[in-house]
Amino acid sequence: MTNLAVTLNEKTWYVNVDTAPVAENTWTLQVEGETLNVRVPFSNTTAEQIEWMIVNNHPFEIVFDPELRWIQTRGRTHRVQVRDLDVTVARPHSRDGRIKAPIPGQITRVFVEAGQTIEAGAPIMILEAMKMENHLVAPVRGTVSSVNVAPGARVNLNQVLAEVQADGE
Amino acid sequence: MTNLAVTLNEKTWYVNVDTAPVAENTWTLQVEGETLNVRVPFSNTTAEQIEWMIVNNHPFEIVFDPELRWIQTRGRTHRVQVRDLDVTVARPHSRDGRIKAPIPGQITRVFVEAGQTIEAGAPIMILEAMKMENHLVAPVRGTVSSVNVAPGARVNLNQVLAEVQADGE
Amino acid sequence: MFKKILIANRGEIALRVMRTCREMNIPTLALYEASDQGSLHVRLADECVLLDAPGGFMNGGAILDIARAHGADALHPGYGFLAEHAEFCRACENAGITFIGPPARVMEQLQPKIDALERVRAAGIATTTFSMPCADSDAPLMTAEANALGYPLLVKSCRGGRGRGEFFVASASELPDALARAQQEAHAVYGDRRVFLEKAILPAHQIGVQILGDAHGNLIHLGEREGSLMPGTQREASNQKLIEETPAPSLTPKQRARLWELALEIARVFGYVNAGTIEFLMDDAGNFYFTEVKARIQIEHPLTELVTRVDLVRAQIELAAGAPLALKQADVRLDGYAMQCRINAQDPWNQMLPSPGYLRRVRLPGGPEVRIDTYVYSGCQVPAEYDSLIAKLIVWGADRAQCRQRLERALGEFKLIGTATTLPLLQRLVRDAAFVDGTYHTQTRVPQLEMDAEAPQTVRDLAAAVALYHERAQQPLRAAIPTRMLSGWHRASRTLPE
Amino acid sequence: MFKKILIANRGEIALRVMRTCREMNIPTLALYEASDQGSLHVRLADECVLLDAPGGFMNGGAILDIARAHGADALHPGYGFLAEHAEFCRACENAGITFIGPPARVMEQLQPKIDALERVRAAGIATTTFSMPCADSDAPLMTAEANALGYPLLVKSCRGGRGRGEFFVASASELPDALARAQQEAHAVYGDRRVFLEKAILPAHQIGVQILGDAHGNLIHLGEREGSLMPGTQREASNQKLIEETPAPSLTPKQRARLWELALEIARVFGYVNAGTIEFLMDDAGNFYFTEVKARIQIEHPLTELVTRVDLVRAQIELAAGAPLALKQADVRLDGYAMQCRINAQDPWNQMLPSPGYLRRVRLPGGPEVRIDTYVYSGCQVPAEYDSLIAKLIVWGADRAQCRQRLERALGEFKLIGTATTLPLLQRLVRDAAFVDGTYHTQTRVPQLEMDAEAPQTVRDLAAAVALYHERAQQPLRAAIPTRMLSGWHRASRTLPE
Repeated sequence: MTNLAVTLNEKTWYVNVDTAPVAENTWTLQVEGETLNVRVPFSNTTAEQIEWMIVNNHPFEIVFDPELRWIQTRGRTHRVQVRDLDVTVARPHSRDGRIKAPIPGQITRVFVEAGQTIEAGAPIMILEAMKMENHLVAPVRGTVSSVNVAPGARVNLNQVLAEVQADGE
Repeated sequence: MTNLAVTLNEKTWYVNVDTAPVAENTWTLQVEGETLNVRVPFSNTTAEQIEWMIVNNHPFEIVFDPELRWIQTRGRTHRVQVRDLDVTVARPHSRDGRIKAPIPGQITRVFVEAGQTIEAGAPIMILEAMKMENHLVAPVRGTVSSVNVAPGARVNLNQVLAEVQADGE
Repeated sequence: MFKKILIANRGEIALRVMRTCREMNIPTLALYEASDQGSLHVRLADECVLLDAPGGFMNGGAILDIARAHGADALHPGYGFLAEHAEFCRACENAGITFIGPPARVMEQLQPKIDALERVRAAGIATTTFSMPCADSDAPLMTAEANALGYPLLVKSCRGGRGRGEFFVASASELPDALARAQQEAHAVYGDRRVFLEKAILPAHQIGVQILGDAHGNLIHLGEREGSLMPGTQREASNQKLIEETPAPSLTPKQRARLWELALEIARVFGYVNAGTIEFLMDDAGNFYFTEVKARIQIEHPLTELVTRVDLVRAQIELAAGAPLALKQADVRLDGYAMQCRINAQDPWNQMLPSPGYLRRVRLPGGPEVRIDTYVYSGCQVPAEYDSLIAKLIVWGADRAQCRQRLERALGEFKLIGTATTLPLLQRLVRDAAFVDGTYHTQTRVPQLEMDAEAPQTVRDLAAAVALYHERAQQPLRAAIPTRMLSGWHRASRTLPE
Repeated sequence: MFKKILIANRGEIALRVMRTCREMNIPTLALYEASDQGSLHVRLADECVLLDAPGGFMNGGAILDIARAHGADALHPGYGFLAEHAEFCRACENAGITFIGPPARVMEQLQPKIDALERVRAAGIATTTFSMPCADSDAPLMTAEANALGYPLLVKSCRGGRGRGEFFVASASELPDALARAQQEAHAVYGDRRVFLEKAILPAHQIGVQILGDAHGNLIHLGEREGSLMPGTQREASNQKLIEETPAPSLTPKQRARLWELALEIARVFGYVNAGTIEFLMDDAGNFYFTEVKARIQIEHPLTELVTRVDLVRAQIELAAGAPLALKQADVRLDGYAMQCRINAQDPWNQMLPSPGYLRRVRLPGGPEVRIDTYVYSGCQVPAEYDSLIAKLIVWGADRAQCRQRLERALGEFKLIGTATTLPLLQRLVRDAAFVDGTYHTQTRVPQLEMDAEAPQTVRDLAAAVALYHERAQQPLRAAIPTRMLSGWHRASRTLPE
C-alpha cells in the first residue's frame, strides 16, 4: 500500500494505492474513503507506455508528462503534483547558474560578456533550431562568470554555453 | 560474402551480398555483374522491422512475408524464392497427416469418422472464427485415424483436431 | 436532444457513431467485452461499461439494463448485432429508451422478409421470385418449390441480413445440404430456423438506394450505391462486398431516376421513418427486383456522405428524436463520385482465413478527399471474437477516373503490419479491367493474387532487396523486441492443410 | 503532360504534391538529406536522390543538376525554400525544365516587394503604407522614414515571405536593433540585406484570396482564407498562423465580394498565371490594404480544396503545362466551412521551444470530413534541421458551428507521443470564446495553457489515474524497450532557464 497526495487543479486528493493488482490489469485505489477500480492495459506495460486508463466506468486517454508536472486528457491539460507521504525527504530543486543548450542548434547572437552583471531574465544569447530563434535568458540575477560560445557556433544538447554566478553566492 | 539465388516473377537473379555495410545503413550487392547500393533504415533494425529500402535511387516500401514466400511493394505482390548457394542441404518439406487448428475458434461441423477412407481435399470439419466458416480438408488421401473434437468444441491454436494416415505409409 | 446515447456496438461503427455524438455534444456510453478493451471505441467514449453477459452484444436484456443503470435515454445499434431486431427495438420503446433507427412498428413489418416481399409485390413493384418459408420438416415441400422456381437458387433465412444463413444452390442434388446448413446457421444467428428459396439472378447488379424519412411524412432519397464486387463465388458463404461505389456505374440516367422513384414508393409502403436502404438486384436486361429493406446504417454509408456531404448518423439521431427532415429533395446535391474499400483482417494468400492478432504498425493514407473509418492503431489487438472488418477507406473524386486513381493512390499509402489483411487483394482489384471500366457485376471473378508484371530494372532492384532482407534475417537479432513473439498466433494460419 | 516531376521540397508539402502526381500518373523524383531519409516523401516517391550539397534545398544549381541527370522535365518547389525565388524560376526556364508555379516574368515583377506595392497603388488600390528600402548604411534615413510613417511599424525584408526577417517596432528606441536583426536575418534567408518599413495596422484581419490564372488570359478566384490567429505577440519573430479558416468570419457578404474583385484586379496588374494568393490586411473600419502576392501553393491551401473540391496542386501542374483553366468563375462553388490547425513539434509548455526527436506513437483522427496532411508516422524521426510543422488537420462543416465542433472532436482523437507538440495549445484555442464566436483578429491573445476546469468527479478520477501512474513508474521496468532511451534528446528541453 502506497499513500500519495495528488494535487490536481489546486485541490489535493489523498490516495491509497494497492501495490498489487486485484485482477489482471485492474488495480484498486482508495480516494478519500471511496474505492475506485482502475483498469490499465496490458500488465507488462511500463508507466511511460500507458496511454489510457479506465477509472470505474470512465475511460481516459491520458498523456502523462514523464516527470508528472502535467497530464492531458480529452483536450484539457492539468497541472499535477504528487507527493509520496511515506517519503519525508523532498528532492532538492536544482537551479544552478549554468546556461545549457536545451536543444542542439546554432548560436546566432551573444548578448553578454564575462564579468558583466545582469538581472534575472536578461537575454544571454540566441540559439536557432527548426528555423526558430530561441532566446536564452539569465536564470538568476548575478555576474556572468563565463561565455563559452561565439555566434555561428554549432552546439550540442546540454552543452554549457555560459555561466552566471548568482548574487550572494 | 553470401551468394544467393533469388527467384522473383519466375526469373532467377544471382546476388552476392557483402556481409558488412559499406557505410552506415548502406550495403553493397552485386546482381549479375552490376553493383547496387542499398540503404536500409537504422542499422539496429531486425529484418522483420524493415519497412523500406532504397536501391540506388529507387525507394521501396516493402512488406516482407517473414518466411519470404512473397513480398509486396507499390500495390503489387511478388512470389519469391531464395536459395543460399553455399548451403547444399534443402530443408525437408514437412507434410504430416495431422489436422491442426490454424486459428482458435469453434468447431461447427465434423464430416468424418475414425476409420473412414478419404481423398485428398475432402472436407474434414468446419472451424468458425471472426464470424466466418473455415473448411478444413484432408492434406493427403488415406484413412482417418482419429477425430479428436465434436461440433461445438472450442479449440486452441495448433490443437490437433484429427489425423489422417496417408495411403501406403 | 438526448442526454446520453448508449452505443450497442463496437469497432469502426461504434467510433463512427461516437464521432457524430461528440460533434453534437451528446455524451456516449460504450460497451466492451474483455478482449476488446483496447479498442478505440472504448478509449474515446465518455463512459464505458464492461459487457459481461452471455451472448455479449446480442444480449438485449443486459444492454437495456446497462442503459437504465447509467442514465442513457437513447441507444444506437450500429449495424449487425441488434440493429434489425424488431423485438429489441420494441423493448427499447417500452423501456422509454429511444432506439436510433426506425420505430418498432416499421421494424415489425420488415423483419418477416416474405411478408415484406409480398407487400411490395402487391404494390405493383417487381421483386425477386421466392418460395414459401420452410421449417425443418418441410424438406419434401421445398424440393417441389425449388423445381417450380427453377435452378440456380438461393436458400435464405426468413430473418436475414448480413449475408448470413444464405446459400447458393446450383442444382437439385445440392438442395438438402444447403437447406440443412441454412437452417442451422439461421437458428444460430437469428434464433429462427425458417428459411425460404429465392430464384438467383445471374449476373446481376446489387444496388441500394439511401433514404431518409421523418415522422411527419417527409421522405427523400440520397442517391444509390452499387456493391456488386464480392470476393468469392456465389456458393461461398463469406460473400461480402469488397468495393462499393456511388453513383452505380451500371445505370443509365433514365434507369437511375426510375430506381430512386421505386425506392421512395417502397419506403412509403412501410411508412418508413429514419435512415434506411432499399435494396435491389438489376438483371442484364436492366430490370429491377426489390430484395429487402436494410433498416439501419450500412457499412457503405460513407459513400453517400461523401457525395451529399450529409452526416447520416446525425440525421438518424435527429430523426429518432422526432425532428423533421432538415433537407428537402431539391436540397440534396449529388456531387462527384465516391468509392469504398473494406479492409479485413483476412489472409488473401491463404483462403481468406481470419487473421486476428497484434497490429504492430498502422499507417493511414491521407491528403485530399481521403476518409478512413477504423478502430485500429499502431500497437493494437484485432480481436478474434468479432467480424474481420478493421478499416474502411473511402475516397471522393470529381469524376470516376479521378476517384479510382485516388483509391489506388490511397491504398498504396496504407500500411498494416502484423496481421494479414485484404489490402493486397484490394490493390489488385482496383487495377482490374472490369473495375477500371465499371463493367463488373455479381459474377465478375476477383483476380487471383499472383505475380505482378514490373519493369525488369524494378525486378532486379527487388531481388537485391530480398537478398539483403534474407541476409539480415540470418544475422542474430540485434533489437530488444522479438517481433515474432509479439505478432500473435495468426502467423500459424499457414499450417492449414491445402 | 510531364514525364517526371522533381519535387524540390520535403515533409508534408512534398507528400501533398506527390499524391496528386500519383493520381495523374506522373512519376516523381524526391530529394532528401541524410537526416530525413525516413520521411514519407522519400518512401512514397518513385525515385529519390540524396541531396548532398551545401545549402540543401536552397541550392538551386545542385537541384537543377539532379533534375537534368534524372530526366525530370518539371519541378514543383512546394512552399518555402526556392518557391518564390525568381532567379531560380528563370534558371529552370532556361534549362528547359518547367517550374510549376508562375512563370519567371511574373516572379520577377513580384520579388521586389516595394515595386509590387507601388504598381498596385498606381492601379488605384490601397496598400499598406511603406518606406524606401534600406541597406546597411541608410540607418539615419530610416529613422526619418519611420518618423514619417509613425509607430508602431514593421521592418520587413525586401524579398520577404514566410514571416522571416520581419520585426515589430513599437517605438523609436527599438528601431536600430530591429533594423540590424532584420537585415541579418534577411541576408541569411534570402541573401539580400535590404529591408523596408511598413506601418502596422492594429488590430487587423489577415485575409488572402486564392486565385488561378492560365496563360490564355483567364483568371478566377476560389474564395478567401483568414489567418489572423497567431501564437505570439507581434513582437515575436515566430509569428506563424495557428488556425486558419474559410470563409473569413470577419467579412460581410458585401466586403467579401469587394475583396474578390480587388484580388482579381491585382492579379491582372501582374498578368498573373498559375495558382497564387493575393494577401490583404483589413482594419477595424473594414478597409482593405494589399500587402503581397504569395506566388506559390500555401500551407493553408487545403481549406480552399475542402470548400471548392478543386485539387489546387493538379491545377498548378495543368496550368504550368499550358492547359487552359478547367473551370470558369461560374463553375466555382464555395460550399460550407473549413478550418485548419497547424501542428508543430514545439513545446507549448516551454516557450514554444522546438521539439524534434523520435515519435513513438502517431494516431491520426478520422471519420467524416477530416483530412490530414502529414509526413509523420509511428516510429519516425522529426528532424531538427527543418521547420517544426509536422501535420495539418483540416475539417469541413456545413456551417461554422459544425465545422468548429468537428475540429475540436478531431483534435481530441489526435495522438502524438514522443515529442512535444502544439496540440494542447490548439485544443485550448478551439474552445476560446474569440474563436468560437469568430471575433478574433491579429491582436487576439492566445490563451495561456493552464489548469482547465473539470467536473469534481472527473478530477477525482484523474487523481486516481495519476496516483496509479506514479505507482507504476516506481516499479522496476518490465518491458523490453526502455522508452526513455528511444525518445530522443527533446526531453531535456525542460532545462532551459526560465
